[in-house]
Amino acid sequence: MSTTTVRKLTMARAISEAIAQEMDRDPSVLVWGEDVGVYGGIFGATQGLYQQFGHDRVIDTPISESGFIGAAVGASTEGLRPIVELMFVDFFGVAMDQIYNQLAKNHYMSGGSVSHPVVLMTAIGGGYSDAAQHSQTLYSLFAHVPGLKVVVPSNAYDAKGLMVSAIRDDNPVMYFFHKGLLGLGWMPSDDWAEVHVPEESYEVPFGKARVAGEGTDISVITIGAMVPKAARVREQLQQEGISVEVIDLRTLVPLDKQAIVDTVKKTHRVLIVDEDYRSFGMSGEVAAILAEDALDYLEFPVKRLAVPDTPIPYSRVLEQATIPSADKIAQTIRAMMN
Amino acid sequence: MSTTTVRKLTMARAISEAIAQEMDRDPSVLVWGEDVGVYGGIFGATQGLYQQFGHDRVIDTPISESGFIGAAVGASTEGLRPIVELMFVDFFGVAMDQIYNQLAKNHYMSGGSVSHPVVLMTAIGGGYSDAAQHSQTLYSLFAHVPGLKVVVPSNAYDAKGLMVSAIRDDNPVMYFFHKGLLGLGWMPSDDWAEVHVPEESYEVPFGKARVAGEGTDISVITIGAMVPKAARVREQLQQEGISVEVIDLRTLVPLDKQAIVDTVKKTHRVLIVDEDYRSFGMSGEVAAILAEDALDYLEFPVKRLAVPDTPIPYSRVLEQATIPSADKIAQTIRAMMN
Amino acid sequence: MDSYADMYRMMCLIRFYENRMAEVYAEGKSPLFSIAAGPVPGEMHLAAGQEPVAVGVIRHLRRDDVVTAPHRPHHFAIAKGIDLRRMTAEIFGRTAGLSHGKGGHMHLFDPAVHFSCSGIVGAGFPPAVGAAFAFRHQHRDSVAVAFAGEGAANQGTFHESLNLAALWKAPVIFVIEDNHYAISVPKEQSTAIANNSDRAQAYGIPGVFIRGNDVLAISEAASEAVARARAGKGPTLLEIETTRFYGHFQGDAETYLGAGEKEKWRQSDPIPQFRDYLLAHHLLTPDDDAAIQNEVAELVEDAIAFARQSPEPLPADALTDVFAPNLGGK
Amino acid sequence: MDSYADMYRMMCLIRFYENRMAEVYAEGKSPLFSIAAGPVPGEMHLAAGQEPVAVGVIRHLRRDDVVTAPHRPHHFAIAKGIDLRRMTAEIFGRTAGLSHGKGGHMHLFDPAVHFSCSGIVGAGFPPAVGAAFAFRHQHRDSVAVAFAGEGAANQGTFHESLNLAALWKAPVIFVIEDNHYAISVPKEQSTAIANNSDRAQAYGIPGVFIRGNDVLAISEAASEAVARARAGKGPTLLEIETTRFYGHFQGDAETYLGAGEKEKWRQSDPIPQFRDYLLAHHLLTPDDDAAIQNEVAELVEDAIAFARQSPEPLPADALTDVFAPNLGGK
Ligand SMILES: Cc1ncc(C[n+]2csc(CCOP(=O)(O)OP(=O)(O)O)c2C)c(N)n1
Ligand SMILES: Cc1ncc(C[n+]2csc(CCOP(=O)(O)OP(=O)(O)O)c2C)c(N)n1
Ligand SMILES: [Mg+2]
Ligand SMILES: [Mg+2]
Repeated sequence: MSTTTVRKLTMARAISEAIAQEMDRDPSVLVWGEDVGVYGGIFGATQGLYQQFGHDRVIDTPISESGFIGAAVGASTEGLRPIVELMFVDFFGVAMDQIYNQLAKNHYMSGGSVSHPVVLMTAIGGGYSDAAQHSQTLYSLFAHVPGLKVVVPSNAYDAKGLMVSAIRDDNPVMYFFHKGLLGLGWMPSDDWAEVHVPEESYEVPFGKARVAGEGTDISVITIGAMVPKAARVREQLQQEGISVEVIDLRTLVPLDKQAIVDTVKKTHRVLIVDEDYRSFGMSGEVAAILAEDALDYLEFPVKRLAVPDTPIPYSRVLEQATIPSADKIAQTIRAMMN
Repeated sequence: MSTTTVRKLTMARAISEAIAQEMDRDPSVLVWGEDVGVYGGIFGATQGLYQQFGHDRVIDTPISESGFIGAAVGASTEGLRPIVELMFVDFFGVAMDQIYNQLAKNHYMSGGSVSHPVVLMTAIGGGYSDAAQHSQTLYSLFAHVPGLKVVVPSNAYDAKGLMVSAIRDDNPVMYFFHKGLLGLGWMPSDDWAEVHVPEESYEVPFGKARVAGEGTDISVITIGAMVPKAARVREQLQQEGISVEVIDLRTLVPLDKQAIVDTVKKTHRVLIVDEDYRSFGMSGEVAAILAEDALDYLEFPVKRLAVPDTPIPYSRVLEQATIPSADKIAQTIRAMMN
Repeated sequence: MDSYADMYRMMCLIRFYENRMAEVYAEGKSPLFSIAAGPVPGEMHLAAGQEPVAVGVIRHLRRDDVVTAPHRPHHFAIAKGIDLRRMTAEIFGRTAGLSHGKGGHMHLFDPAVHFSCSGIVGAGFPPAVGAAFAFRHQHRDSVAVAFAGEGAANQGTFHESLNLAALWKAPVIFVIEDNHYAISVPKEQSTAIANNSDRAQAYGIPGVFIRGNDVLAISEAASEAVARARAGKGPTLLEIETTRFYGHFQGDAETYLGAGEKEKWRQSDPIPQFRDYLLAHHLLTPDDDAAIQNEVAELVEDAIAFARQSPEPLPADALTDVFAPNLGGK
Repeated sequence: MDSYADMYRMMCLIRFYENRMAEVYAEGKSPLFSIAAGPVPGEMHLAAGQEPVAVGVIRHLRRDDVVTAPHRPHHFAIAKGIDLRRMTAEIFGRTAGLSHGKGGHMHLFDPAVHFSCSGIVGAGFPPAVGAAFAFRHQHRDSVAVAFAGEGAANQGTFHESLNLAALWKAPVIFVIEDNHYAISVPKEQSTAIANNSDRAQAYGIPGVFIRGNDVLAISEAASEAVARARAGKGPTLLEIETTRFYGHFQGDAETYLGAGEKEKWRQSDPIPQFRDYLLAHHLLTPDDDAAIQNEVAELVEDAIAFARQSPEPLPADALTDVFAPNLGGK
């Protein structure tokens, strides 16, 4: 077994490996979506699966998201465990009813008699000029409505373990992979996301945040692609004598409130960094938890760095002005330390 | 003119009167949606309009929400100012792409060259056992995505003035009317929402919260149907010597941050009451603003009273356990005052 | 396959149930009607008059076949063999209900008979296709039936689901109940062509329109469609003309109806028509009929009594069942 | 109505534009291809090979007629008479762009010629119906055309929009570009029937399939459809067979294509075919052709030069244009 040797994987490979291992383990696991077959998924999340498992278990669909996401509702009640890909999260609007009114609520509305073990995986994030309809994160919307677990990995190790947990979970799980973490080659990718990934299958539990870097002066609470950015800033600011703790929430539902409270008890200062829109979303929820459960430990006003409630513009200059950058994170922290 | 005489209207009548007066004033204003014609709207928001303006301007549509909401995108670029009814906000999932990716973003994506003067009005709220797919509020979802103004009246006076402002606004406005405020007769309704409404047309500006009741001990920040509930609790607690200030936000986008900060400066204690789901929504955003901009004035942890992240259950007992009640508001305030 | 007399019995059971529901729903709602009052609050969509659709189609189904139903679900649920006591307790919002009071009349789920419904128009099409896909994938010969009103046939999910089903040769039957209205909107104002069944051509599948609310004609068309699906030959689209005896929901003043329209429907009541046919053909005696009337009355009263005596849920129950415990999965 | 030579000229302009865009897009992306690099980052969907669809249809449109286009919009935009300089500057993300750099290649808006597009598949159908409804309501004889790929015809908006348009007798033409693929998925795997034009029967409107990527056949069918719409006779559905000369987007390895498929398409290039036809019929001389090639090259190079010299936006510009100022409305 190669668990001892260090095997680095891109996040895309980690995801497809997790799916392949679960499909091997459990014949009821299937994959469908647009271009998930021969093409291997536009972002490689299903690379090789079609070749390994064939068209009976890896199925290209028409561009009918309500149809094929809704199909997972009925298929899962009849014994399948579908993994469905929504190519970009930006497209959720054509299928949201099946996602939030059926898939998410049937367990509750049935008093627990119906379950939907379904993984809905989707690509998020900007940074490559794909403009307003192909660059969003939007996970806050799915975290707001009840009945969906919300998973946002920041690196290949978590990506594999969280995908295994998602597939084995008996609930609908929204699995958001950030395009800028996948290591695709044709798309800029943060190489900090490419880490050691054990070959054998393992689970990363939901609802357990990760301390991505310890610190004592200030906490950066974040998720997804902002985690490696914050971790870089942490190293940079160490030179300047600022000790930053970075918290990777990993999942928004369930949310690790204890980790949020614990870190502020330690640092008394919090910056929330989010690639989603600023208002009425993730950054607000984390700040609210601080104001409710950790007010006495907050020695300084909470700050939020997120997309400033504008659509994501196309131009490189403009896009960089909307999506939080390492520089902006560093500047904000410096300002908060004075 | 009858402006001096006190004329009380139900909120449903106030809304249909506002629409009728604007349709009179501006021939480019039309109404379409399901059952808005002969039926007058399931919740009476278009009562009498079909009789007054005819089927050319008040149009019953098929059950094709993406189609007829998307039609407002194209119609508004060609000179119409449509008011479109989405019968229940709960149905947004079948049409969200046209709402948030097209209607909301075209102005930005076109660099300001295209505008969509469209009002999308929809019914929200529970309290009458309509269960998980017909009782939600969900305004936080629309406040999270950029490009939509979000309006939630709490009484007939505001309902008329905010509707007039919405129709005259050159942007897409989501107008949420709460079923429990409309004064429908066949549905329980809070009679505090039935107030004096001037006959002549007037605007209530967006982004200006209203102090629904002054107080010095604690602030309740809320919106929509929770406003009259909080106002009742305020009177009740006055007897007990607790002075409650009630803030009616009126609109979530734009949001009156100043009013939020001003009230906490005065009372130093805040309870946020919301009929939407608790997490990642309105209550979180308001708490975040307090933690960012008013931390020093917060002498006690912020508290939130909202739907506890469960779907709305059918049974009366269960529904009452999920939707914030006057009793729960009062109890929470009492607990916060000790 | 049940006999004609059984079909008649089932139609009577549904009718009696719906009529009693109308009465039960009215309890506590007079003199002033309030949707929130009484032992059964909320919306109430009754299917009296539409019994032939449910009975004519579902008699060809097995327990393991799937049915997805819309907001007007009672006739389908009863014909599919749902637990009548627990269904009724659910409509009363009690702990003995199928969902312990969490679902209500638009959200009836009985996995034992593979029945579910949804309050969102058109939402039942994709899940039915998914269930049918699962059957094909698992080499089971079960089928799925998606029922919906004619108003639902203009929802995007109709199109996406029929295309997917045809592509996948999924064993699914789409049944459109044409009761002429979607709330207040008549079919001519919502649908660009006369018969939704003609839309089958857009997917290369058979489409059949069945006139006259005639349970035997419906049964014949359904038998072919179900056989086709079981044989792996793919989906069928049926549209069935029927009549809505009550309003869209209870409390609907129906001011939008044409003069005499309702009376015309009521006059061509499918149940006496079918009874007369059975009597004429000696497939039923007046005594059988009397016995059936007594039996269905007992069943319905028993279910209502069961519901009434079941305890109300506790407030704390509202917080459970948001997520399933991970027992099997892991 | 422009002449055949003008149509040829327009097809050459589009082709030259797309070929140059392929080169411009490649700038800064070698030796290693990166979607984010170079003067034109992001996705790039080119329409070379599909010129006949845009030219054959849009030649029948006026400036005040509406066109909604999909993610592959250049040929439609150019044929509709969009400002080529500002369109190109937009694709370069510059301040002189139609959207000052906020939109990009999938979000081209030019109200002066009533052109818009969207990156969401199927999203252009409802807005076209809405524009056509407005024209009818205002008693204007303008029409709207919604263009989309064959993959978009399986999206729910297709169904809802065609039904609405037929009901409303809206002056709108739905044009499906069948280039055989939706990214990697061939039409046979996405569409239950051979021709989407047959789906017109589901709405009681005319449907025509045009084979062979032949601009004159397309123009003939379109002329009838546009005349019909202008005369208030309602919508038409056209499906036009065409060919995609580049990948789905630039950088697409196209491993999913059948052997020789691409070559076959390239060999039946509609532009030389049309040129030969025009030469044979003396509707064009070799000198005309040479002049046209020079002219379109100049236009495209001028637009690219204009774009290159236009300044980049300032970071602060990202915060403007979320909401329109309320000048007119109030
Ligand atoms: C997506 C969606 N839009 C609108 C509604 C509101 N609504 C509930 S039933 C109904 C009419 C349905 O008509 P039809 O499909 O013919 O069924 P019927 O009521 O006639 O049985 C409408 C518009 C809904 N529940 N879901
Ligand atoms: C609703 C939605 N689903 C998926 C996509 C991703 N996507 C972009 S283009 C495309 C293929 C479109 O194929 P077709 O309609 O045939 O147009 P073509 O690219 O062939 O011109 C897909 C799946 C999208 N943009 N929107
Ligand atoms: Mg109907
Ligand atoms: Mg195509």
